[in-house]
Amino acid sequence: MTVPVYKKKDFVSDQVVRWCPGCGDYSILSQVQSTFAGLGVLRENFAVISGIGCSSRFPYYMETYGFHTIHGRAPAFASGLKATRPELSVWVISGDGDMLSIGGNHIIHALRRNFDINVLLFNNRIYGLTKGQYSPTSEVGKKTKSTPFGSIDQPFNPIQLALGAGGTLIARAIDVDAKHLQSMLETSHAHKGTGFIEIYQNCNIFNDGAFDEYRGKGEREENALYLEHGKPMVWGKTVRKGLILEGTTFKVVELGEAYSEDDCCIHDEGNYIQAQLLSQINGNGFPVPLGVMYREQRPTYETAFQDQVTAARGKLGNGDLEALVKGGDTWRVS
Amino acid sequence: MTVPVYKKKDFVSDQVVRWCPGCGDYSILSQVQSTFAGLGVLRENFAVISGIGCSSRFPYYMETYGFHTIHGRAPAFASGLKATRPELSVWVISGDGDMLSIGGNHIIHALRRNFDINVLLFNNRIYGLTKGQYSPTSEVGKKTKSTPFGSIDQPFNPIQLALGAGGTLIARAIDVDAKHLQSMLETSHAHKGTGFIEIYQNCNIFNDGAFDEYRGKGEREENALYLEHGKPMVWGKTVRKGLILEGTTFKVVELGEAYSEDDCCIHDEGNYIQAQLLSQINGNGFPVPLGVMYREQRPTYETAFQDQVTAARGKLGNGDLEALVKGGDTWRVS
Amino acid sequence: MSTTARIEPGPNASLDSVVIRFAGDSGDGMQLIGNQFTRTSALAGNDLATLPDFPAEIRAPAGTRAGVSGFQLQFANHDIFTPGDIADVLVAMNPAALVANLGRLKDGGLIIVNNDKFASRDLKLANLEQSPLEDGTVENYRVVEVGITKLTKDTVEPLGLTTKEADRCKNFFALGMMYWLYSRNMGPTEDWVRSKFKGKYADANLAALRAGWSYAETVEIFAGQPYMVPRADDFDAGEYRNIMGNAALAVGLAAAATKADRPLFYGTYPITPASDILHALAPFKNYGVVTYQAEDEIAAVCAAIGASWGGSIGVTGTSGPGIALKAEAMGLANIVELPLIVVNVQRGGPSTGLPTKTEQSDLLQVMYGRNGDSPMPILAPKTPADCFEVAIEAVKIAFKYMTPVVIMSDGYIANGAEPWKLPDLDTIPEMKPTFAKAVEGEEFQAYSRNPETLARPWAIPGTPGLEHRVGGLEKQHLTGHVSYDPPNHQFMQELRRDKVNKIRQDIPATEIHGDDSGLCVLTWGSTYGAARTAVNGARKQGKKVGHVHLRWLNPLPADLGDVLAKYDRVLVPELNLGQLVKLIRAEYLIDAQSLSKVQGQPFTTNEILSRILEEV
Amino acid sequence: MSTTARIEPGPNASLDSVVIRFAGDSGDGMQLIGNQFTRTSALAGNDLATLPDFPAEIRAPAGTRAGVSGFQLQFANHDIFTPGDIADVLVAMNPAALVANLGRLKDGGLIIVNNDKFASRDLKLANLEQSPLEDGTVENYRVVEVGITKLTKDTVEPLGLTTKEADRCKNFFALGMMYWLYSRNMGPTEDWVRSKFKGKYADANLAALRAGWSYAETVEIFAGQPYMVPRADDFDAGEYRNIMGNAALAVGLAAAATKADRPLFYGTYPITPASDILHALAPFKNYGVVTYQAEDEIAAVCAAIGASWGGSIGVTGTSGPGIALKAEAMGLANIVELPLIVVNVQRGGPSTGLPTKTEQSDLLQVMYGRNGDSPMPILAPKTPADCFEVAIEAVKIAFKYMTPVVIMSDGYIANGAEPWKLPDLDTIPEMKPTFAKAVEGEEFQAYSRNPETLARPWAIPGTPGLEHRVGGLEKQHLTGHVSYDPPNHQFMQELRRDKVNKIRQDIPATEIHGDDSGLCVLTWGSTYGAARTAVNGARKQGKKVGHVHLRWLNPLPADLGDVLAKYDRVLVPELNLGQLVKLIRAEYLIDAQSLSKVQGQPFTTNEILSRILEEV
Ligand SMILES: Cc1ncc(C[n+]2csc(CCOP(=O)(O)OP(=O)(O)O)c2C)c(N)n1
Ligand SMILES: Cc1ncc(C[n+]2csc(CCOP(=O)(O)OP(=O)(O)O)c2C)c(N)n1
Ligand code: SF4
Ligand code: SF4
Ligand SMILES: [Mg+2]
Ligand SMILES: [Mg+2]
Repeated sequence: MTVPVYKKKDFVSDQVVRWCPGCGDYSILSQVQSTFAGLGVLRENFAVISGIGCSSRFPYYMETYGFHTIHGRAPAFASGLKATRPELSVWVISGDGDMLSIGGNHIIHALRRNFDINVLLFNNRIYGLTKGQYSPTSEVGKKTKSTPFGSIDQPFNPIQLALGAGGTLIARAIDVDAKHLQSMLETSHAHKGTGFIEIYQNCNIFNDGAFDEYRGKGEREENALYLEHGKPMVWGKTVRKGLILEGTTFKVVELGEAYSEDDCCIHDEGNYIQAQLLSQINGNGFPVPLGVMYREQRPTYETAFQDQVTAARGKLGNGDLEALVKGGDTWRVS
Repeated sequence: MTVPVYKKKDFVSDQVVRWCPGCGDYSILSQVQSTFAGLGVLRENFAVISGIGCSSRFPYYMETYGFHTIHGRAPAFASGLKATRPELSVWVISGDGDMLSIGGNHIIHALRRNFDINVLLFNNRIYGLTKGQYSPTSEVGKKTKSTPFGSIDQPFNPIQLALGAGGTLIARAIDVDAKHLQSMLETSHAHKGTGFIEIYQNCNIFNDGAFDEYRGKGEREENALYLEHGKPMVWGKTVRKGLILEGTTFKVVELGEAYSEDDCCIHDEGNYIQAQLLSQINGNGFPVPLGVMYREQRPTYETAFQDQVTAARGKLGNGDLEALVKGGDTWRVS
Repeated sequence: MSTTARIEPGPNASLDSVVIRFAGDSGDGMQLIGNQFTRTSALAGNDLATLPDFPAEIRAPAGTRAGVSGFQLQFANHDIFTPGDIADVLVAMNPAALVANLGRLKDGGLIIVNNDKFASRDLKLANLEQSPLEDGTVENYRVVEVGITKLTKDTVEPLGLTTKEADRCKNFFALGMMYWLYSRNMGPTEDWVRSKFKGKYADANLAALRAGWSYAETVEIFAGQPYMVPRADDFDAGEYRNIMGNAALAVGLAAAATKADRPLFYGTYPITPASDILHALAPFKNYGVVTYQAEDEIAAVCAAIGASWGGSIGVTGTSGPGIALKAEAMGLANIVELPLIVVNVQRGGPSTGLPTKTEQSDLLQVMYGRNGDSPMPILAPKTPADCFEVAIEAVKIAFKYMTPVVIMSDGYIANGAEPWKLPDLDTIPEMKPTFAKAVEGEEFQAYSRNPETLARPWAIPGTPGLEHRVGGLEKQHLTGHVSYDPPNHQFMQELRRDKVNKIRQDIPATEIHGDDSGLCVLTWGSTYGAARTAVNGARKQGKKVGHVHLRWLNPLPADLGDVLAKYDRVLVPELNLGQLVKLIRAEYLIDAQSLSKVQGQPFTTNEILSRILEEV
Repeated sequence: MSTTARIEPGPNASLDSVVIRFAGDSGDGMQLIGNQFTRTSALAGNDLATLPDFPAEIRAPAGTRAGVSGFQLQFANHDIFTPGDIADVLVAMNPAALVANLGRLKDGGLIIVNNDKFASRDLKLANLEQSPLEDGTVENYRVVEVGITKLTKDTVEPLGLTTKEADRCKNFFALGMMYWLYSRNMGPTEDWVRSKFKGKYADANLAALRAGWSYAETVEIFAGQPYMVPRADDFDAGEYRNIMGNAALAVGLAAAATKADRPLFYGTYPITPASDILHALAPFKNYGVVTYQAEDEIAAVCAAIGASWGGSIGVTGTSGPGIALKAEAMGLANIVELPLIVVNVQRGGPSTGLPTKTEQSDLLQVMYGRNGDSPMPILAPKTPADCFEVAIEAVKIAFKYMTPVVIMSDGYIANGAEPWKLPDLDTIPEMKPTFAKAVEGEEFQAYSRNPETLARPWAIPGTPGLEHRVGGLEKQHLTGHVSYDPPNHQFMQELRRDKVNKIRQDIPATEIHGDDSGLCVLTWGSTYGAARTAVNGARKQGKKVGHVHLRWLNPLPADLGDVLAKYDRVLVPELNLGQLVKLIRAEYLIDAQSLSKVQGQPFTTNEILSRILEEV
């Protein structure tokens, strides 16, 4: 079957988009629509599954098959679908509350099982839809409607959690960095296994400016470390900087006199420990790492799942109804 | 209040223990009873909370306050209790199914919040109570009642998951190594924060021998690396071996000619990356690390929780009922 | 179409009651001015009732019908029970708001409309071909067109606001006009603006408010004198405040904590329309109230049970989907017999349903939605202010009977407001719980019983000598040890059922409003107001109708069977497909009929009245 | 006390039916020999019914009463419906098993007891001061004491087994004695032993089995000839197998998958007594059946719905506490209108309750346990074999009406066994579902309706041109777009209710067994057998009694009201505190009475019979 040449608009549904003006979700939607057009997948073979939250309205705006499920459970629906329909391109859309608060268990299990699905975590560090309570990624001390004296919970580090759960492709992107986000979406699609992308998303109503240090183009150029496999970890426009490894800790150095790119750590997507190190840094003189933190090849769940069916059919033939009903011993009454 | 001198039997309840003869749970029970006697805590101040599973019958056998709750939710009950009764010594007892399958979300949230509670994960890599299905810690390929053709899910590594969730004290012990287990229990009790102890526990009915490589005394002496803070990572009775760090990977070396203890990695409980490295090894020429993998000091949840109450009372005085009821504007009708 | 509406009757005409509906875009601040008008009217001594009505999206696309946010209030010089079936005045900030709300305005009603928002772009957003101001749509109404956007801009821009910021003040302009029209005192709102906004933003909002007032007065847009709705004189003497349902519930819980002298632990997970209880309780820490935002609803209820086990008042609050998640743990609370308050602020279902709309469709869920027979005491507030007393009663019963108790509120009650006569604090029952203590030489029995209430002792960790174990497996009578004994299970099942039924002794005799023969209108929860008004209406027409309202749904009052037997017929209006009516039919074998409405909206008085008139 | 029991009547006496109860320690293998005796009796052409009865612990302390595991079976030469109220023969492997089961043995019944296990240590474990063999406890029974432990040991030790291993063979010795006593063919068990055990273990078990037989024959312990229970001659002609409920359900689901030619996805989480469905389905992969052990019950049902959305037959199975967890997702399945089968193998509640015991106490939970009005079709098998047909019927209805369907089994059915006449495969309905296809020039409407069934189309991902979105928010009629429109919500709520009621057209006319006047005994689920036997018994005594059994609980059959109206009285025996009886009373306003039993045990025939006799 040849895949038609799609345009972005082929993935725009007829539903009016209902996010607040200025919400970071718009840009993500736009990047997903653009990316889908170029993946070489038949439009009818996309399934976009979400939980509940502002971000989870996403499927309505995609001209694909879409399922707006219940709060926190999107990965579970996706698991059942992908296990039985491995040929579909399955995308899970979720927020930091949906995926990391109520849905925490389903995502860690999906990650260890390694379904070949794509998980987009819209991390705005707040509950948007329920109007501004703190979330499991909100920083300590955050004052919100539910924490008038400041929150006291240590937030999750989503990358670290995904690494701990055994994820096979773990990446980070920013809502408004269109090109990079698109390339992460493509990378996830290409990966055979669960692609987990944390997307920093600005909620301009309840948590405006959460990512201002590295969200704008100018800030990104100064503070974001774009990871590339095999390339040194360097960043900065006005001042070029790099990361070097001392023992088991990263150190920031200025490039120039004392250090050159060659001294810097080379990004190795397959290095779990390096990924752990990268997951730990963010701010305080350190850059925010964007891109693929970790990648590993492992059999996908649905392949192993369907292989057992194929093997059983190969060995036993297609199930015979009569044999099924008879089971073991029978006797006749006449 | 002075604490009486307790004996182990003071913590033995009048309920008949109902585990299969030979079950590893017996030893753990015995170590917990012995340890409790020596902690200097009033008996009435212990609260032992479990979920559902063979292991979760535990509270019935302890002469303390006990709560046998529902499947997977023990950490949530413990959270509510500890938040409101910080002076109690709270112990959560759970199995690999209870805590990592249905209860995965509650444990990762308890770990990030860092309640000062003690979590004992009885990991027998099987569902005992429901008679032998595979669990989230069962190895790939395991044949059980629910996986007659072998399981296909990558298991969780509980240490790695706990590290990913932000745990502050993460340790491992073995059911039958009484002394070491007791010392881990004491360590957890002493730690201000969540003490998470993975205990390898043999289920001799449904998964006998899962830990045979290092469970028996002899095997332990050969294959277990007992971690001690500030001490080199060495082990082995017949052949002494050590771990050295090359870049970001561990290597096993024989001590003697080429290497001495001084070349070996020094265990640093506060080194998160080293803990990650330790969490990754187990078998294949590597030892099984036992003891404290990681430790970190962070404010406990219940302290911050109660501090806000104290601060509010300090600032606003004890709540006045009349002011409460009046709220803002009122008017009079006469 | 007219730009000047004649106002009848003459100068400073006094009215008995008025229903206003504010409608605009979600971003236009309609809830805010609705609440201000409500507060001001309350302070003026009117009786009132409100109905906020907003979309499920945080902000649906500006200008579209999906984005319309409405706020209706009725204020009156007499006792009223509802926000009114139909509005006298509609304030519409854009075309979508106008057309979406016309159906709720009475024929000939007054429309105040912002005609700066009727450009073709605006019409298109509202899915309109032509301007409804010009195509005859508003023919039957009295329309006052005001260029609110421009007038506001002109007023506030000198203060140095951007156009966008200036635009945000236009709701205060509209409010100013309404304050003039109903002769309201602007003082309370002015104070409020000063406390909420800073610097030029405070100034701008105040300026807009006053400009609206002045505009109404000087331009004589209403071509007449303002109205007056005098203070209600059927209010009992006392001190009053205006209060919304969720706030009243929060205050009630905090009051219970104070009276019980126990910490109150509110474990919850945000969900519309229950989240405001969390927001209201969170600052009450000096009352010993602690709030815990858990990872999900299951953790929230489990943590609350953990807190109860430790001797706190464990409370968990949510809406329908959250109750579904809490079901398993509620069953545990039932069998371990610990006090626990479960608040369900119902919304439209099934599933995610209509999350911001009201419904009463979780009654059978809380009654039966657990594995095994697992009886659960249930009570429901009837109005926003009633939430206060219900909260206190629930805590009292939970302690007395050592049982979980469910409070059934709903979106209409939660977000609605009414004047609340402050309670005499001395009448709030003392309810310090008694914790078990070890008795020398006696073995502690965790499942021994108080013969009057069948309550078991509350023995909290930390108490020397009472070490014991509880859990979800069946318990042996008295000892509380695990028991698989068949007759013991039957005994305990019946005991748990009987314990809940014992609560009957705390339920006062059923009150009959109106006639005690003919037709009985039987209601529960928020349906109270519309039903009461409808019954009064029917009785004014000489019909034999009585109104019986249930506060307790489980157990049902002991005398209810006898009360219902007095009537020829029983009608049960509910915002569901017929739930209480099923319980009544099964219990009393009477042919009670359902009046069912499931539209996400409360009953109008007329809907109930017309059905009554059909029946009698 | 006697060591030789006289057996009356004479040689090879033919009996109509016998009830045997095997009882021993959990580790003694009683379930195993119970199942072997069942299988052998089935192959011998008896009708039979079984009742396994085991503790919640994997292995409670050996020798204690808590550790006693029992297995009761009735086998007969005629149609029977229950495992018997009371045993003719008790095989007791230790003192705890003896005393715990005496109450279930008829006066004068035969006891075969392993007297090697009556040392004072054994007595103490059973909480006994004296040996019940010596203190008069067994006076009224015929007791055969056999040193089973020692005899087995002597038999098998030459084969090189350790004492512990030898001890494990003693159940086969006991089985051998029983085979002799009832003249059973040992062949099937011998074959089975050879297939399950290897080498010396197979030899040892075979040796023990034969030794038991020989011992019974040669030592003449029974002092007489063995009995015979001839084959049942009221069986219809055909091929039979012995089957347990969970197995029959699994076979039914796999058969449905085959007939529907769709993959069947069983998403589940282990829980007693439902886990065996998973174990039975897991090997059926060549039938297109896939099983998925999820992280919890919520994930299990969600995954099943995901699979259904993709065009598979999504099935999820659990027991009561798991249903509580699935409630929210079941509500979603209701509003997205996808086929889904939810199996509830009920156990004793509330909460963890009595996990290994049977109960029927989740009917109202599945009926009402979700937020919002969310009607759910429910049907229940009446016997183990009936699970097969119920499974197929559920899938058929789920497809036809595009709806979730709940199957209500219970522990008694799940673990009970009976002979099953294999169905004519051609009579299993074809049920290939029709997936929607794009129609040129027509816009696809995901919520359009089949006027006969009100089903919406099943449009699966991967179908070109049908891209659309579903979800839990209220849907607009026809388009399926999100809609907050009030009348649309009412319309959709009524439509979903009506759709479930439409299933009535697939429910055959209600059958009346026995009289159609007098007393009606109305049952559902596993209560069928005891009720049928009791009604037959009462009718033999000349009483006017009829039996009506419901397969569908929601909707109730269209003619049920008329059927019940024929009777003076209606009695509803249920293993709960009265649940169906509530639905019946509410629906038909008849004074149906509850016969309630909540003891974790099925009804005995006599319990129902004596109540019938009280009533008529
Ligand atoms: C069972 C259940 N609990 C709670 C809710 C209420 N709820 C809806 S979305 C949400 C969290 C939204 O936060 P997030 O996932 O971060 O998404 P965002 O709106 O920020 O995109 C909550 C608590 C619900 N719909 N269902
Ligand atoms: C809600 C719910 N689901 C399922 C069960 C059944 N169940 C009881 S224990 C258990 C798992 C036991 O495994 P684990 O936690 O590893 O404990 P173990 O028995 O091995 O000690 C399961 C699935 C239950 N009791 N409740
Ligand atoms: S509330 Fe925040 S996250 Fe939600 S739509 Fe508005 S800006 Fe976006
Ligand atoms: S089944 Fe396994 S874990 Fe459970 S009590 Fe027996 S040996 Fe222990
Ligand atoms: Mg968010
Ligand atoms: Mg386990």
